[in-house]
Amino acid sequence: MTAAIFLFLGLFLAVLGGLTTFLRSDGLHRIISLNIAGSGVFLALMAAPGGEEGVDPVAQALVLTGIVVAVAISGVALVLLARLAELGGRS
Amino acid sequence: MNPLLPALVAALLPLVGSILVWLVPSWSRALAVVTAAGVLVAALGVVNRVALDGAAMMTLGGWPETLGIGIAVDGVGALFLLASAVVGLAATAYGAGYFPARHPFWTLWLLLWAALNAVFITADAFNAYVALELAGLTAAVLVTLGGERDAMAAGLRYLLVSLVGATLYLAGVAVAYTATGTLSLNALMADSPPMMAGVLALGGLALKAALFPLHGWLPPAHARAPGPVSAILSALVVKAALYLAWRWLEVAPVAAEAFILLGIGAVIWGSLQALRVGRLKAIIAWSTVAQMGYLAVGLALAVEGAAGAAMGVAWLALTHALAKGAAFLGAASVVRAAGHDRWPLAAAHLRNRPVLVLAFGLAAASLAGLPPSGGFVAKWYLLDAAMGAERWLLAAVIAGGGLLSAAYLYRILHPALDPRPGAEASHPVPPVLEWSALGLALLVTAFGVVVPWARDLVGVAA
Amino acid sequence: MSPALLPPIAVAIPLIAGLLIFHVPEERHGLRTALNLGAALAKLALVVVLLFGVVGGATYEAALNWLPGRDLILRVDALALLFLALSSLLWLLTTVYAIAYLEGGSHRSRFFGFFSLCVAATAGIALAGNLLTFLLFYELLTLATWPLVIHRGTAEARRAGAVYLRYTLSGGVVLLAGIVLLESVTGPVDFAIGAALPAQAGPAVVIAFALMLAGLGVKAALVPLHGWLPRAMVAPAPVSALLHAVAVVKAGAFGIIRLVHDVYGPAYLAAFGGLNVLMGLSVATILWGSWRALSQDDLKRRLAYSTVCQVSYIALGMAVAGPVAVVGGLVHLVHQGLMKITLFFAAGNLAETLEVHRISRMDGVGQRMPLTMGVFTVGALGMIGVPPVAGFVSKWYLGAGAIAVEHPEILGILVLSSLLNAAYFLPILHRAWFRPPRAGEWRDHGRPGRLETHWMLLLPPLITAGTALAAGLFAGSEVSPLSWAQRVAEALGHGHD
Amino acid sequence: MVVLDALLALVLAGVAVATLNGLRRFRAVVLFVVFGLLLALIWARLGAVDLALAEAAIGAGVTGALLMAALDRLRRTESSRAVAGSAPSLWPVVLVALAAATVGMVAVLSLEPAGRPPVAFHLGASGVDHPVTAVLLAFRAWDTLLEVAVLVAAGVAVRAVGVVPSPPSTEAGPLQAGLLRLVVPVLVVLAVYLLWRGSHAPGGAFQAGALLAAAGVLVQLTRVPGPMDRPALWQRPAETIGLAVFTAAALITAALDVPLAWPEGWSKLWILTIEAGAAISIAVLLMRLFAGGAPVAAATSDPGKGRS
Repeated sequence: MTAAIFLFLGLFLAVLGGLTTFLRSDGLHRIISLNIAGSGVFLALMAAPGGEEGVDPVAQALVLTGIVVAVAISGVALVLLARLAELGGRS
Repeated sequence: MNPLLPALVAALLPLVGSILVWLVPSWSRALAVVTAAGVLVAALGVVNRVALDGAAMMTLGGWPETLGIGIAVDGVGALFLLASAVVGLAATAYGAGYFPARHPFWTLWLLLWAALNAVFITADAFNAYVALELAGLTAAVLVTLGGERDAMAAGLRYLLVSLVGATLYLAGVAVAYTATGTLSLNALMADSPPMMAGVLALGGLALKAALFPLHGWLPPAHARAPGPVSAILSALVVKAALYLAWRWLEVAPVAAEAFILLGIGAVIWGSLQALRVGRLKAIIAWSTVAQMGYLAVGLALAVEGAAGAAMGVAWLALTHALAKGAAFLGAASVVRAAGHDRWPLAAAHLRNRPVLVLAFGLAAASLAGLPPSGGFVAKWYLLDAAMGAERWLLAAVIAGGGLLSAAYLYRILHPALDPRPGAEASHPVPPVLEWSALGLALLVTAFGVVVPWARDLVGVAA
Repeated sequence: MSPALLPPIAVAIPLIAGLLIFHVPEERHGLRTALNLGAALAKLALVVVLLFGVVGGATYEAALNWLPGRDLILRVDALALLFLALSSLLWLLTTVYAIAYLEGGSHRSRFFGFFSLCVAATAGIALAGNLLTFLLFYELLTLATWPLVIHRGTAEARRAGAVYLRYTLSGGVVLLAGIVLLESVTGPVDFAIGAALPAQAGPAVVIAFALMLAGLGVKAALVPLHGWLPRAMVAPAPVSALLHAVAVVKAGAFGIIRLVHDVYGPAYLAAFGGLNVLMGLSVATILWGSWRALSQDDLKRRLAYSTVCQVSYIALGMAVAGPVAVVGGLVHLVHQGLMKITLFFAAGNLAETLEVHRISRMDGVGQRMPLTMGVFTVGALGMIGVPPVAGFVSKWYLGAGAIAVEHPEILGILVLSSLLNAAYFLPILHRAWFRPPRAGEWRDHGRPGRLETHWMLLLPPLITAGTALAAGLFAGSEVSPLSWAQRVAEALGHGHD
Repeated sequence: MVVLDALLALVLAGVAVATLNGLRRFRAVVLFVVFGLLLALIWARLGAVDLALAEAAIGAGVTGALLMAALDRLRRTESSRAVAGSAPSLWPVVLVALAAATVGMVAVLSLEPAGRPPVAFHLGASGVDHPVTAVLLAFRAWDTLLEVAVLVAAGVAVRAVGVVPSPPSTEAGPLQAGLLRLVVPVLVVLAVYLLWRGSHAPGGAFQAGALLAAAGVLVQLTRVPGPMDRPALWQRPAETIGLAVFTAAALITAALDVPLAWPEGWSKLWILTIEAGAAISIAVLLMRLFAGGAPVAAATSDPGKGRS
C-alpha cells in the first residue's frame, strides 16, 4: 500500500515540476522545478509495482545515475546563470 | 575480435582523446586530429563490416541481453556513424585553425563526439538517455564559448530545453521499463509497451531534435555558436535525437502520423523563416529546422514500411550532415573574414574567395536536392516511397521543400556573385578553414554518385 | 575499344574539356582555344562515326548501375543522333564565334568552361536511354547554363539569372514529381521499350503526363512558362545563340518528343486527350510568340519571341502526330536551330561592330555590313517559310501532315503564323536594305580593312546560313536532315504502334 | 505504518508546492534542501538504502550547496533580492498535477506485473555481493562510464564558462577552524568506509564521492583561497582519474575479448579500483562545481583572469 502512495506522490511531483518549469521565468526557479520533476519521475519508477521480492536493483541503479546526472547539469546551469547575470542578461 | 569492436572504439576513442587533451592542453590540436583520424578508421571499419556480414548485436560485459547493455550496428547506424566521423574530422580540422590549443573547446567537443557515437551504437533505452544527456550538456556549453551575452543566454536556454527533453524521455523509459521489465530497444520493439511510453519518449526526443513547434531554441543557439560548433550542432547533435526517434518510432509506430504533421509544419515554417532572417548563420540554422521536418516525414514513411523510404532517410541524414556542415563551416569563415554575419552586407567578403563560394554552391545544391549531389538521391528515394504509398500530400511537400530550400539558399549565393568590391576590409582567413568546408561539400557531391555500396548497407537494416 | 563505350565518350569529351578549361589561366588564350576547338572537332568526328554506325545498323548502349533497380543508360538511336549532330555542329561554330566575340572580355576561362559543361549536358540529354538519365542531365543543364546567363555580372544580368533559375528549378521539380509518379505506376521507363502503361489510363498516369509536360514546357518555352526566355536576352550573343538554338530550348522540345513518342505513344495519348492539350498549347504559343514579337523594338528580344513561336512548331508536329507531321516536327528541330543561330550571330555582329541593339537604329545597315545582313535575310526568309530556305520544308510537311490527319485548321494556323512572321521580319529587312543610313546612329568599331568585321564573327553565320539553304535545296538527297528525320520517324513508329 | 507514510507523502508534497510557489529565491532554495532530505527519508521507507544515501549526500547536500553558492553570486550581481514580476499562482497547476497523478496511478497499477532483469541469478558472477553495485559496475558498466563522463564534462564546462566571482569566503574564525579539524577527518574516514562497504552492502563510489565533496566544500568555505581557487597541478589529473581508469578498463577488457567483462576472479579488484578512481573524481568535480568558474589568481580575485 505504501508503494501506491509514493507512486501517486512521484507522479504528482513529476507533473508539478514539469509544468512549473514553463510557468516560472526566473532561471533559478526553473532549475529547481526541473530537479523536482526529475525526483518525481525517479520516485514513480521506484514505487511502481513489479519484480518479485524487495526493491529492483536495476531501478535503483537507474535512479542513482539519474541523480548524479541531474546534479551535474544543475551545477553547470547555475554557473551559467550566474555568469549570465554578471554579463547583465536575463536568463 | 568480436564484430562490434570498431563500433565501441568509435565511442571510446574520443573519450580517451578528451582525457588526454584535458591533461595536456598544449598538445590538444594534435591529439584531437589524431583522435579524429582514429574515429574515421573505426567508422569505416564498422561500415564495411556491416556491408559484408550484415547487422550485428552484442551485450557489453558478456551478460545476457535481458541484463546487460546491448550495442548494435545496422546499415542505418553505420551511415549515421560515418556522417559523425566525416563531419567530425572536418570540424576538428577547422577547429585547429580556429581555436587556440589551450581552449576548453577541445575537451568538450571530444566528449560530445563520444556521446554522439555512443547514441549511434546503443541498443539500450537508458544508455541512450545518459549519452543524450552528455551530448546535451557539452553541446549547450559549446554554444556559450563565444563568451558574449546572447550566446550565453542561448546556451542556457538550450541546456534547460535539453534537460526538459531528457526528463520527458526518461519518463518514457521509466513507463516502458515498468510495463515490460526490459530496457533493450529490440525487446521493447517485440512486446510493445503502453502507448504512453512512446508518446513521452518521442516528445522528449522531438524537443531535443528541435522538431516544429518545439524548435524555438535551435536558431539562436546554432546561429550564435562560435565557428565549427554550429556545424557540429546542426549536422550531428540534432541527428542523434532523430536517430533515437527512429528507434522509438519502431517501438511506437502509432506516433508516425504525428511526425508527418510536425514535419510538414517544420518544412514550411523553417523555410519561411530562413527567407526572412537577416543574418547568414540564422538562415542556415532555420534551414536545419526545415530539413529536420524533411527527415521527420521520411522517418514516418520508413516506419510505415514504404519501400525505399529507409534508404532515403538514411541517405538524407548523411548528406544533410555533410552539406549543413559545409555550409556552417563556410559561414564561420565568412564571420572570421567580415567580423559579422549581417546579410547581405557580409557577402562582399565572399567576392574573391572562390573556394568558399564553391563550397556554398555545392552545399546548396545538395540541400535543395539537385543532381548530381547526394541530396538528389535521397529526395528521389523519399519521393518514390511517398508516391508508392499513395501519400500525395507528402510527395508534394518533399518536392516543394526542395524548391523552398533552393529559394532561401539562393539568398546566400545571389549577393556573393556581385562583382562590386565590398566597403569593409576583410580579415585573412586561414586556408584550412576554407578547405575543410570545401572538402565536405565535394564529399556530399561525390555521395551523389557512389550509391550502390550504400544500398546493401541500408538494405540490411530496412 | 568496345562500341558500348562510345556514348559515354560523347558526353565525356565536352565534360573533360570544360573541367580542364576552368583551370586554364585567363591569359593563356592559345591553350584555351586549342582545348575548345579540339574538343568540338573530336566530338563532331565521333558523331560522324556514330552516324555511319547507326546507318550500318549497329547499336551503341552503355548502362551504369546508379540507384538500386535503376540504371543510367546512354543509348544512341536515330532520334538521339539527330539532336547530337545538331548540337555538336553548332557547338563548334558557336565556339569559333564566341572566341572572337569575347575578345578582350574577362572571365573567359569560366565562360568556356561552363559552355562546354552545357554541351556535355545536352549530349547527355540527347543520348539518355531512360527517364532517370534524362532528368539527371536536364537538371545539370540548368546548373551549367545559369552561370552563362549571369556572365556579365551586372545587376540586370543577375536579376535575369534569378528569374531563369526560378523557372527552370521549378520546372525541374515538377518534372521530377511527374517522373516518379509515372514510375510508381509503371516501373522504370526505358525509351527503347516504352512505359508499361495500364490499358485504361488511370488518374496517376494522366497527372504524370501533365506534370512532365509542364516540366519540359518550361525549357521548351510553352506559353505560360516562357517568361524567362526574353529576359535571358541580357546575356552575351553566343549565350543567346546557345540558349535558343543549341541547348536549352531544344532540350525542352526534345523532351516533349521523347515524352510523346517513347514514353506514352501518340495513340495512348490521343485516347485520354493528351494530344489535344499539347496541340492547344503549341498553337497558343505560336500565335502569342508571333504577336509579342511584333511589338519588340530590341532586336534580340524580338528574336527571342520568335523562338518561343518557332519551337512550338516542333511540339505542334508531335501533337498532330500523323506520320508526315511528325517528320515535319523532327526536321524543324534541325532547321530552326540552323536558322535561329544565323539570326543571333548576325544580331551579335551588329551589336559588336556597330553597337546597334534596337531595330529603329538599323536604317541602312545593309550597306555598311552587306554580308551580315545577307545572312540575316536568309535566316529571316527561312523563318517566314519562303522557299528555298529550310524553313519552308518543315512548314510544308507540317501543313501536309495536318491535312492528312483531317486537321485543316492547323494549316490555317500555319499560314497565319507565317504571315505574322513576315510581319515582324520584313520591316527589319526593309529598314536595313532600303533605308539610307542616318548619320551618327552607329559607333563604328569596324577596321577599314577588307572585311566588315572580324573574320571569326562572319564565318560561322555564313556556314549556318549556307547549311540552312542547302538543307532546303537538297532536302530530297540522302544526306539531308529531312531524310534523317524520315528515318527517325520510322524508328519511332516501330517503338509504338 | 501506512498513516506515517501518508503523512510523509503529504508533507513532501506540501514542501514541493511551497518551494515552487512564491518569489523569494532564498526561501525556494532552503525549502528545496528540506525537500531533498524528506525525499531521502522516503527512499529509506521504500527500502532503497543506496538511494537514501545518494539523495541525502548529493540531492540535498551538494545541490543545496550549489544553489546557495549561485544564490550568493546572483545577489551580488543583481540589485533586487526578490525576482521582478509576479509569480503565477500555482493552484491550477497543483490541480492538474493531482488529476494527472491519479490517472497515471490507475494506469500503472493496472499494468500486469512484468519480469525484471535476473540480477540475483547472475550476482555471483559479478564479483560483488551488493546487487546495486553489481548493476552499476558490472552489468551496466557502460552507463556508469558515460555518467562519469557527464561529471567530467560538467567540471570542464564550469571552467569553460569563464570566471565567475567565486563566493568571498571570509577568514575562518576559531569556531569554524575547530569544527573543520573535527568534521573533515570523520567525513574522509566515513567516505572510505562507504567506498569499501559498497561491494557487499549499500554504499559505493557516488556516495563516498559526495561525502568527500562535502568535506572539500567545508574546506573551501573556511579557508581563503580554498583548494579550488588557485590553479594547481593536482586538479586536472584528479578530475579525470575516474574517467581515465574506467576507460582504460574498458579498452583493456575489449582487447582481451568481451569489452567491460571483468576477468574471472579479479572482478572485485577491478571494480574497487574503478570505484576508488570514480570517488576521487566525483569529489573534486563536485567541489569544482561549487567553486565555479576558473580558479582566480592567488588572493586578489580579479574577474578579468583568462581561462586556464
